[in-house]
Amino acid sequence: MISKVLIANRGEIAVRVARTCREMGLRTVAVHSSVDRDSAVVRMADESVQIGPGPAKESYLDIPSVIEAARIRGADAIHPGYGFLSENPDFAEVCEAEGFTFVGPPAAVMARLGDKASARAIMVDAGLPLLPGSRDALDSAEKAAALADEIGYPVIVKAVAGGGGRGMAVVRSAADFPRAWAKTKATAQAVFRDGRLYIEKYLDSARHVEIQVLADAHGACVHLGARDCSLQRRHQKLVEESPAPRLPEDTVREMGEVAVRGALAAGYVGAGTFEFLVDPDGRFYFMEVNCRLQVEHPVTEMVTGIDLVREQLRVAAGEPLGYGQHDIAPRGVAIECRVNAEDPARDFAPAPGLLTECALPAGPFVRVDTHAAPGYRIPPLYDSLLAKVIVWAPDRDQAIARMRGALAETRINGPGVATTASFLRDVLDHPRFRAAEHDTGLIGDLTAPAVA
Amino acid sequence: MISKVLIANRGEIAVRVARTCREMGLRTVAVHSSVDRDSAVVRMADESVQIGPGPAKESYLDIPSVIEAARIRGADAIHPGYGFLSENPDFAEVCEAEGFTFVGPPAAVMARLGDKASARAIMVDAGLPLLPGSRDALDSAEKAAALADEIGYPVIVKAVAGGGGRGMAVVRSAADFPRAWAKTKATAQAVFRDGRLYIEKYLDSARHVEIQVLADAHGACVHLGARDCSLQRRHQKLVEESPAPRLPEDTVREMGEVAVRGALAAGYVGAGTFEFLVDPDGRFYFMEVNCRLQVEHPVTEMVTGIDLVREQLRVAAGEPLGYGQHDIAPRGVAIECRVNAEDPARDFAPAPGLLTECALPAGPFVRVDTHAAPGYRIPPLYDSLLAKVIVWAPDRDQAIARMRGALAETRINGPGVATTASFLRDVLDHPRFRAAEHDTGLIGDLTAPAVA
Amino acid sequence: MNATANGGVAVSVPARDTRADLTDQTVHAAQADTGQVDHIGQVDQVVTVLREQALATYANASHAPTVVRVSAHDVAVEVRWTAEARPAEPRQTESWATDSRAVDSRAVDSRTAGSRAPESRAPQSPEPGAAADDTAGRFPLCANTVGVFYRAPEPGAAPFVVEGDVIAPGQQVAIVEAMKLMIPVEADRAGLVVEFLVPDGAPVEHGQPVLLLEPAR
Amino acid sequence: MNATANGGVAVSVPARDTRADLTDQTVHAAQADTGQVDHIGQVDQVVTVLREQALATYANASHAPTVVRVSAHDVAVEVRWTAEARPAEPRQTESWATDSRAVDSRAVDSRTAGSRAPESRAPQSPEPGAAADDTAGRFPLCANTVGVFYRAPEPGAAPFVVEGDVIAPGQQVAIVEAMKLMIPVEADRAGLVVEFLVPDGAPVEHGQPVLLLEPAR
Repeated sequence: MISKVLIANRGEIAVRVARTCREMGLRTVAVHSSVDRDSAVVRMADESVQIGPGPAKESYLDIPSVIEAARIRGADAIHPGYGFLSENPDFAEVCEAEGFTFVGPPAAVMARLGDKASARAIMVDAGLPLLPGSRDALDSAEKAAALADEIGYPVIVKAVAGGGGRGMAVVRSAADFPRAWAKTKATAQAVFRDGRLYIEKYLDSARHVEIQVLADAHGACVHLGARDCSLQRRHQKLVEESPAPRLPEDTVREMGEVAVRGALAAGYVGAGTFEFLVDPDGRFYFMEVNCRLQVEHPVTEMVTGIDLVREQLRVAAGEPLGYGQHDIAPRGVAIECRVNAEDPARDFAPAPGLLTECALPAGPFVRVDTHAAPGYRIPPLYDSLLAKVIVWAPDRDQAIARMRGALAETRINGPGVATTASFLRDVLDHPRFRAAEHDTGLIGDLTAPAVA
Repeated sequence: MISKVLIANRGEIAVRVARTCREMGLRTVAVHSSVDRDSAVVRMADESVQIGPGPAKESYLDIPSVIEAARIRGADAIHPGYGFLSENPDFAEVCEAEGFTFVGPPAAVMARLGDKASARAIMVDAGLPLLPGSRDALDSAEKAAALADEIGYPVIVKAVAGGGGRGMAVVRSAADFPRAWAKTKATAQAVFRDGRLYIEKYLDSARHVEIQVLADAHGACVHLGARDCSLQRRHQKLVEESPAPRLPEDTVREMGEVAVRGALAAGYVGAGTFEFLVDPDGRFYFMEVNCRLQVEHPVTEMVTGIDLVREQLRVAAGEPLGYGQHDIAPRGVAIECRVNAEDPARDFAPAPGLLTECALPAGPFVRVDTHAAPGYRIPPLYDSLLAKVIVWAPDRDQAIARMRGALAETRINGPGVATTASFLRDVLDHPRFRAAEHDTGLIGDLTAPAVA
Repeated sequence: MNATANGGVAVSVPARDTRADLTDQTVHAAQADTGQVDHIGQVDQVVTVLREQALATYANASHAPTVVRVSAHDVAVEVRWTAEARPAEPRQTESWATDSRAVDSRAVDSRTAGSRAPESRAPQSPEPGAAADDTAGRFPLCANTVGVFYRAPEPGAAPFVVEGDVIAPGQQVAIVEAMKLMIPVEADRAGLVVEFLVPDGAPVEHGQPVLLLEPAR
Repeated sequence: MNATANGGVAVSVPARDTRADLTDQTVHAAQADTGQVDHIGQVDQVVTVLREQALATYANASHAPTVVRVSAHDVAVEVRWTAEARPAEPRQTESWATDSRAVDSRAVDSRTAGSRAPESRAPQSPEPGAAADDTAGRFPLCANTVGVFYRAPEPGAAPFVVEGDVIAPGQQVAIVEAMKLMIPVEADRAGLVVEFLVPDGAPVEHGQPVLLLEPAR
């Protein structure tokens, strides 16, 4: 049983979690840095604790402060949101050790899935398709080049310890391979102090499609369909939608089935996301598991009618899911746009400041998840996500039209403040997005300087 | 074909209509009184025309000004919203005569259904159950008393020309009948200059349940399920929900079928509502047809996924519905609360003024239809509806919990301003509402001074 | 404005930004519902006093206020500043006077014009006797209904009035055709016709200035 | 205010609406419904008095008001300031200084205390050299972490410091236990211990004032 939930996060997701807790009759404890003391979740929560100064490292990422806050307020569960401590197995373990219910998968499962090598091993065993590649570190450039010849160019060379787009190189021909290998190894050694590399088949035109799964502690697991998150800028998702457009139903069903199989194989409990790359022929390849709620979870909620935070809390409390795959009946199309406090005119530089105006869209089938309001001062310390605008409609064209209208209603202004709202409208108008023929390269194409 | 729509209304419904027009790629013309010149719909619409001074009689109700505005702006259709000119057959007729598409049923149909006697005659012929009663005016007290004996007490004596709760009397015994008849006749004569009376069976404990229908100009008609609007205060609806709770599926299906039959019999085109009274045994009785969009249409939208304004416009443009009854699949439960600028502490007196604060709820499955925003000055001239808060959830308990949370987030303040938001929370908490055992008398019971 | 114009003392109508609800400098005088201040000259004097008081309040406040409102009897002056658009030098406030607005209204589109329209169906004009620039005392005559504006009783006929004419209160100066009805536009007070603000045959909305006048000398 | 102002000039501070997050303290004067001020010169005088009263009210308020409204009979002056646009360099800051907050914080719940906490992890104190009332110069010492506050190194031991002690910068005055770690609370500057603001064994949050000090004389 859970009766009081500490929300170990800030911003829109903290508000999002607090809303569902309130609806479920659970008491809430907001934790906040000194900078966030007047934030929306602090007003909304039943109690709040200031856990440190502005910098996240000394507040939202400071495990002892979060745990102690839970203790002094008598919380019995901790919801980590996304980011911050949400995928930190140490934090999950400390929660368990200190007697708090961690709203997420067991620490051991999170640790196994957080490690690329062990996650891949589990999923290969469970029969998930992976991109052709070495999977493990290769100990020589020669072996690597031979493997590259075998799987066919282009390939991508990746650092075992890499992440965030660093420590990787795309190689398009055997001639380029030795130099790319050496250079990536040097970078990996310098940046991550770990020179181990592996290689994978590289997809020139891939879509990022992910499957939402929900598993309880009693062996039940369902998937909630697919989300297409191909619209990215520098690996940051901007627009997400469900279902994945132009992806055959059979493919989605198959992806869902293997994701459920993988989740069960990993002993997963809670809400999780299986990320796949899908090539232009509709072949899909497992990439990784996100052991938390995703930023884009609302699109799944809007098409399935299922409140994912509610399910997370129920499952964390030990309740069985209580429904099976055949009970999940997605309807229509949902799209999410992330309105960030960034200035598209200045290469998406963060543009924080005081919101003198903050008019957000509303009306039929429009949802806004945000912590912003008129008078809110966006602090420069945290990520720039200001509001998520989500729309639902019976079909994709209507959803796009509705989103265009919703973004047109969005008026967020203040000294120094800029947002991506109008940029997002342009993206929605792009013929490739309209036709659902976009891939992860679209935004790069849009924002890259034109070359002859 | 429609390409430019004049919205002959104000407030939240004008904004609501403008949103759907925008999504459909239709241009919009807002008309407004001088008082409403800075209103939300004026900002949102492509064009606007000031049609008169503040008083509705000289602006929103002034047919020549509305028509002339449509003409000078080149609109080809006129959406009347609800209230104002929406159920005025003369207006519908002038629209038709002047070459504008009226978004509503044909003027002749509206006229027939607007007249109680002819509406009842049509519906009786179509097989709809009516409350036992005389239907037509009775020419003597003796005949009336004999009929009252026949149908059984209590009965209600009603003026043929009556309306708005005036010119009616409930009679509980034969002994009281002659006096009640005489008194009501006198009142009717004085107030309506028409002393004709009829009688009907009176239901002590009735629920107000209505069926939404949609009909195209090609003979297709579907219903979109039931709305329960029993929570009323002095015949003003406060809370509406769909589906109607604790009403057997068979009953709803039957009501839907007779409503469709009635709509087809009347030659109805567009979105319309069949109002019924339902007695505690689940027997239903046709009351009247509303020939327009209802204030509470969003609850039907939320459970069916169908945008009713879109369907109105499509049908008005001559398009076929394109789907049948079996395609309508309501899901979950939707509830609407009307947040009015009224002060429950002062007998719901209008409490207009400047909104210095206007924070409205948001988040998962929460919809707000409003024209209000911070800095908006509620004019004292029009009705007090400020915002409609609508929630959806898989079941009624969750929907109520969600609505409670949404109302708790609602902070509307300003000098002299009061709203019904917290009163509505109390209503939601009432055990009879929780148990769906309320009827149209609940609010009267809540707000009436306690008597021994 | 004459002695009968006790329905309201509009010092000015605020310019409307199409999006900013809360912003805009506003100099506003509450409408007098009852005729406590009878003579227009007296209203003028009272407003002058109140306005000076309002500006003195602003000037003497240690921090810039956002609203100053002073009133006497049923006459009030309220001055607002928005946080964004605070005047650097409050003494410039007198340049907010309304005189230039009637002139500007030729340039604004009908939507903006609508937003500046006075509240009453009766033709209205701004406060006379304000600043002393060359548009001093000019005032508009507004359409009282939506429709098509005509300067002459029928095609080819002579216009009701032309520029330079001096017109009397109640005199018809144009017509607005609405649903085939010819609704006369009549002067509410005497004046010299400076300029037509709307071309012949153009659509007009309620409250839209159609004619610019100045006091007949 | 002259003898005619017997209609009553009420200056009152209404209780804050529990829900109105945006409103601040309001100094408001009720309007007098009766009485008349007859001559314009008199209006001018009355408004002048009211204006001075309004500004004096503002200047003497212990916290910055957002609205000051004074009225007599049917004459009124109202001045508003917005919350966001607080002055950078207010003359009256001293009277709004935070000194009283440390004292008040005993009474407020942890939530409110949290919302007033200073920004840095280092112990902080408000601006020195503030107003000259009897809490002059007092300053709090704040907890630098979330946990349980203890005055002594272990149960039964003597407290680190007691009321009346003079402490030196860097001196340990208490501990906060967080996840079984004993984190010392140290003085950032010298002072005389006036009072403990948190009982022994009570939970504290980051930035919560735990000790009230005054300059050692």
